[in-house]
Amino acid sequence: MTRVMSTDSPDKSAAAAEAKPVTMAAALNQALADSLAADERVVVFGEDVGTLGGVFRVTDGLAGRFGERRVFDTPLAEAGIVGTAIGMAMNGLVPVVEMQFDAFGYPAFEQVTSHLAKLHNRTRGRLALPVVIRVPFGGGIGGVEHHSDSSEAYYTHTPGLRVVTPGTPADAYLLLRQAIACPDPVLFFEPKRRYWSRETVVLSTDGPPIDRAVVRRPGRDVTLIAYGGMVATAMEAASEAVSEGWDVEVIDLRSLSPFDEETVAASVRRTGRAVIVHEAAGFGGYGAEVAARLTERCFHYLEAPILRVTGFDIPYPPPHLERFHLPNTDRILDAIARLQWEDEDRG
Amino acid sequence: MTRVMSTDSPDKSAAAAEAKPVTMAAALNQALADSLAADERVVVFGEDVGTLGGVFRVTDGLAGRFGERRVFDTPLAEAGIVGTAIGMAMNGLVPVVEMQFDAFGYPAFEQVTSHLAKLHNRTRGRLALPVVIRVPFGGGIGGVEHHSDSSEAYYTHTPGLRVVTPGTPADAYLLLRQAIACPDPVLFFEPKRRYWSRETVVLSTDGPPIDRAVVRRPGRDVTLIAYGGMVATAMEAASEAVSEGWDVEVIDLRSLSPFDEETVAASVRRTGRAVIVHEAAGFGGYGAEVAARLTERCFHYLEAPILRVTGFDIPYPPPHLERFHLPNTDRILDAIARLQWEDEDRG
Amino acid sequence: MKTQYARRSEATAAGTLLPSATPLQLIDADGHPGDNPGSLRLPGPDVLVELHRRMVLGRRFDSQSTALAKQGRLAVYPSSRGQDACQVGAALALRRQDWLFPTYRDSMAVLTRGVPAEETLTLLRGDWHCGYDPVQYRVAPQCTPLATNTLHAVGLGYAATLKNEDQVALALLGDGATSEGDTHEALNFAGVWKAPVVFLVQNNGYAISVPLAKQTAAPTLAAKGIGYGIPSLLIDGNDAAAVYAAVRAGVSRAAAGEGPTLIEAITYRVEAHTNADDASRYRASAEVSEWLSRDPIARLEAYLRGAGLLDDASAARLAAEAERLAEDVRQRMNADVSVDPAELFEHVYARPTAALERQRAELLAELSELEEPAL
Amino acid sequence: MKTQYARRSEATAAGTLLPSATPLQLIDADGHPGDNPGSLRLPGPDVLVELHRRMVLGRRFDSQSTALAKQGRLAVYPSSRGQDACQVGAALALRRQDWLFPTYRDSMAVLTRGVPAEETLTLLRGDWHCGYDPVQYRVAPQCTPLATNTLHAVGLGYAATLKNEDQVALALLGDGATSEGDTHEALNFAGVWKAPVVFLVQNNGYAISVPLAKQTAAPTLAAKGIGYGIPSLLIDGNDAAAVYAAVRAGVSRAAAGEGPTLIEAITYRVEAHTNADDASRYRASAEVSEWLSRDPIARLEAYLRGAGLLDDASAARLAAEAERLAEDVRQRMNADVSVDPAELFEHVYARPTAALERQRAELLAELSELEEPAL
Ligand SMILES: Cc1ncc(C[n+]2csc(CCOP(=O)(O)OP(=O)(O)O)c2C)c(N)n1
Ligand SMILES: Cc1ncc(C[n+]2csc(CCOP(=O)(O)OP(=O)(O)O)c2C)c(N)n1
Ligand SMILES: [Mg+2]
Ligand SMILES: [Mg+2]
Repeated sequence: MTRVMSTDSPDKSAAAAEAKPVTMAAALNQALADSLAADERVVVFGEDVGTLGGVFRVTDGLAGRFGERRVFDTPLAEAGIVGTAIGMAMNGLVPVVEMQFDAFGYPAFEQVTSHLAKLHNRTRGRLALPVVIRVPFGGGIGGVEHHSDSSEAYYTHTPGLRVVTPGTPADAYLLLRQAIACPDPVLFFEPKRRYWSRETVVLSTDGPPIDRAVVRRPGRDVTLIAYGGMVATAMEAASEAVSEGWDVEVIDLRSLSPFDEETVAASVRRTGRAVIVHEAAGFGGYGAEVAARLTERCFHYLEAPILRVTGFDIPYPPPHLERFHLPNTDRILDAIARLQWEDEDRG
Repeated sequence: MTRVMSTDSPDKSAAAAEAKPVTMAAALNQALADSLAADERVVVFGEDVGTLGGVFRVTDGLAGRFGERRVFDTPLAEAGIVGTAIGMAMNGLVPVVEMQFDAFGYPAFEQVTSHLAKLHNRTRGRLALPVVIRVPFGGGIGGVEHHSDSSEAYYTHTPGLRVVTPGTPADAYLLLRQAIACPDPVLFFEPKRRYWSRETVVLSTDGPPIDRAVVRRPGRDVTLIAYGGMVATAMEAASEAVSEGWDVEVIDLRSLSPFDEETVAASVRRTGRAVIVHEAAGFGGYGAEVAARLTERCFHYLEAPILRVTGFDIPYPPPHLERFHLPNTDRILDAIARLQWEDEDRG
Repeated sequence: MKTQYARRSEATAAGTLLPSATPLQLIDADGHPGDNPGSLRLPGPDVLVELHRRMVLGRRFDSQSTALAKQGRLAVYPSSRGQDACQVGAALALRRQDWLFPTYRDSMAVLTRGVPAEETLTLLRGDWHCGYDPVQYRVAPQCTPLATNTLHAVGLGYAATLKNEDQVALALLGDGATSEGDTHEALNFAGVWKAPVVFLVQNNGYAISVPLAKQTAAPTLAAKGIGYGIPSLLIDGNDAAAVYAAVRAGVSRAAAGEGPTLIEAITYRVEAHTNADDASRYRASAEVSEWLSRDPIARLEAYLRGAGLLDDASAARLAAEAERLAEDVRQRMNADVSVDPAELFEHVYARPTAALERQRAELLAELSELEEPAL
Repeated sequence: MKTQYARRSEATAAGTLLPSATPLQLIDADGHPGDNPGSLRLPGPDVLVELHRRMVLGRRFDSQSTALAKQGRLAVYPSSRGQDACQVGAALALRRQDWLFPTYRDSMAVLTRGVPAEETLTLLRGDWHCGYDPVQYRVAPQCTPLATNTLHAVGLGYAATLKNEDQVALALLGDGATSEGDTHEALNFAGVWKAPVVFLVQNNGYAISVPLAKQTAAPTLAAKGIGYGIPSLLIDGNDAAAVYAAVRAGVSRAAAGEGPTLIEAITYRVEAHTNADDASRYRASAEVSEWLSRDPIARLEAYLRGAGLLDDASAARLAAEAERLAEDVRQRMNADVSVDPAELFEHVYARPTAALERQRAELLAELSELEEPAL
């Protein structure tokens, strides 16, 4: 099954359009609308995504615009949603489904790991599974228990899945278009706390490919690696670091699996120091892979061990305590400070 | 809820007993029997664990000996098994349940992550969840698809769970007794390929605590870190390494979560080199955490980056191809060889 | 021998496992005796008076909580207004030793079971995940992952059977939750084990925005019972007497070793899903008004007044009691929460691991550096 | 308005959604017309002859495979001997455009659907996970994780509806698999979506060692249908004519837009669960013998001979055909498998990632170093 971006012309005209302030939620909504318009195989379904437009309004208006056969509510059952999406993909559709909150994707875990991730492989490539699972993830919105998990590491450890997550509204649009156009199954993690953050941009499918990290801020002293909701936090920390005399490079991974080793390792070889940031618990988290891999590839370039700034190794805390749990700029700066600068001459 | 080993006397008499050759499956069976006998709160249930005695015969004879109220078959539903185990634990029992094969634990993923791991925390410690989930894991037995997964990393990344795995028959007995006596929920991974391996020992509850790693073979040049089915492979590799001039220390982690940093880091600080081995896919696997953590703690002692010998980043292959996938002594020796020995003087 | 045919004789009697065609009712919307009581028997006057009292208190608690959520004093509040009869009838029908397994929506039931208001609201205020001691009240933590609590109820109930203890578990769930696999597995395990469990489905017509017709094609949710060999009841969920009687009957069956019962109670959520929801997006206000006319409190009040069990004076005393409760809730929730960051590491395991102790120390050091008080 | 009451009128007619009390049968164990055909109609002579032929071939294929597994030429083989009527009746009832969703046990059905024997056995020999092209044969990969395939069938069927294509999905599952949450969700989605799906439960009395009585307390598994608004049939699963007719009826309903059908076929697994299983641990040999006397092939053969549709000559020709098939299977399976280690990295993603290409190169380098041929 070959699938190309069939949206060149609208996007080119868009490029001429004026930049407007857009929230990440609106950018995602636009990406879904444009994908539905561009490819009639695309269907969007899940809990409350139809009439209501999703609890975060990411699917707002789509059922009205594209009709109940393209965008629809399902019974309340996540394994059911992913399992039927797999069957639909076997029959030529491109399902884009939603898990209402990250932790509510767990009931679908078997369908994701045993089938979605494996069917292409099991059938020697004869079946393509172009399914996208949208997962609002992470904390910072004062959600009560089970509403703020970061489960990306479960999926990045599962061969056969792609795992991506945008850090900005523009990238939310681009990455979701790319995820829907991708022949592989994609876990698409949406950082809830950034749904309402705005960026003034022209949404476009021009940009780095789905599996590329991008340098969001160049710097010489240390590489700060982030993704999803932590990209903005990392950018802030980088700004604050200036006054401490550190010139921080910030990398937005975008694609967690596959990992863009080339881009990230090149940066770390240049800076000799790196810090990875994520909200999920540190132990066995995604940052472990990044640290282990980069250490292996860049060992002799490293001035200090690669450090991780992550959530604690605890269940996600209740709203009144989450601020103690979440990585913030202070913790990032503190980690940077611990990167053994003593012998360094940094101008 | 305080729970002590209430088996001192039988074990002490056992210590006087003669060592006999015992398979890991038999050792596990004995551990279940002794736990059932020692603590009337213990119940054993799952698919085919009663009348049949389990597809690997680990529960053989227990239903007959302890009766249908202590050891019983359930309907075929893994979320049901774990979910009801949670309810039983809330009511004072100590359930020991079986997931028939590793991949068939996935349907229970939500119950494990959202409840089993969290209920103690959610209730401020008022509920204890002394549930043990036995999971036959790993490959090497020629199983067709879905029968050879290694899913430990999903659970080690989940705070609130303990994850342990034995490498020898004696430790299978000890660790399972400890897991059942432990007030925390424990994922107990049983390396299928070692079910029939024998050791001549007296089974006993004397030994290192549940959360301690052990040095299975002391050595000076490099630390080889393994667990479960790979412990025997690591021991073999260590023997073979002698002829190459390497004195290899082998650590059997036993407890994957919590990780016994003290024991392992002490070894790595001594040797300056380390290799981690596991069957699971490397990317985001448990070895990533071990490598990242040890690098952070032992950075200035390291002569080379910590290397990982793991399964490839692919779905577990079919029987005729698994030998290409599984870590073996050659790959371990090859990794050791890549630990930048050039400048070293090793006697 | 013919294993699969073993129950075929019962199959002919399958009809006995089906619910009635229309909901059973003891007191109708006008406060008169319902004309379809089925096997249910009207509870005694004391119980009826107490059902009414607890509904009035519960309703006031609920409206106060809704207000507090709007004011930002609670992180979120899922109201059970309109479902008062289910909440109160179910909780009161339990005996001391029985367990309640509530969802996020069932705060009124938790309160009625005896959990203090402040502890009931801990979760929704956001200080901790569960504010009460489940064992003390025999109330499981309010459950958010849908349907998962049904399995816990079955396990807890079956544990009682295994221990030869007389204890029944009541699992609350919504119409939406019946679609989850866990509900199926719970009903199935309960049926096979003859576990002492009562399943009460509060069918309030919606799962957030999704109406029942998109949730199931079954004639009734109660009709699912036969698929598990579980007898079922379809009842009017706005009739507190019917809810009480049905749950009581289920508890009695269970206690007598006759196994589980499935009850579907037809009711309605009058408020939006939570304070964060905009219900006008998916339902007409006329529908809400219609349901308001079937108010569970009004009908029981009418009945009690007709039977001489309530008068203006006792109604006024009750109203005053409700106001005192509301005032107490307001005061407690308006007080600033004191949380202890060190507690984050406390209950992950029975004893904190070395790693968690290190993390706690790091956090505390960080906080003292920031010269920010730890509370 | 009263959303929840919408289907109450149907509830009175609920009886129509229940299966018959005893299994429908077109041809009885002695080869005579069954006395409880219900709504099923006997297929024409051509179909009956073909059902018989395919069962004879299927049975031979199955016994050959069992032998090969014992000889270690297959990694494992789960026999469907005894369930031949279900396997063949179901597969033949499908139209060209329809899809079959088999489990690990349904190799006979896969073969009958037209997949070459060698491709059918790829999974069980252990060369690859699925040896055939699912799209070419419209046969999903044989599914091991129980019940998961039911959801795929519903999705595939509903996709056909969405695309306005006439295509029906047949999901095969066992009695044990009905306990899994996925089965529930599949039946529910199918009911709500009126998806063109037929669910055929082969109730062979056991899930490995666990007998039906420990699996469910339902009067019949077919009785689950009403809980999803799905009409159901209880049939004699050793009667190939009944299986064919029932599945055909389900396919016709689905194709006509009337939605899903649930069929429970009562049958028996004559062999152990797989070659690795010891069935004597959990069932009496008398039980097996009794079921052998209800052999699906013998009864259809008796019927055909009675009807003049089969004679010694045609039976002998068929036996010879079956032997040729067995011989072919033997030869192919006794040939040594050639596998390509490089393929490990081939189909993980549409195109191998850089990391996978590196891993492939490493493996190939390692193999060439070992001077071990790559095959
Ligand atoms: C497993 C899971 N999936 C999704 C959600 C998100 N969610 C919360 S409430 C709700 C609707 C529940 O409907 P119902 O069961 O009818 O209960 P009600 O809210 O009407 O009381 C959904 C989808 C959840 N809490 N758990
Ligand atoms: C999700 C899952 N759990 C457990 C298993 C292990 N297992 C394989 S077959 C089987 C029994 C299946 O019984 P049934 O559904 O009746 O089918 P049958 O084997 O009788 O055809 C079990 C428990 C599995 N394959 N998948
Ligand atoms: Mg509801
Ligand atoms: Mg079976």
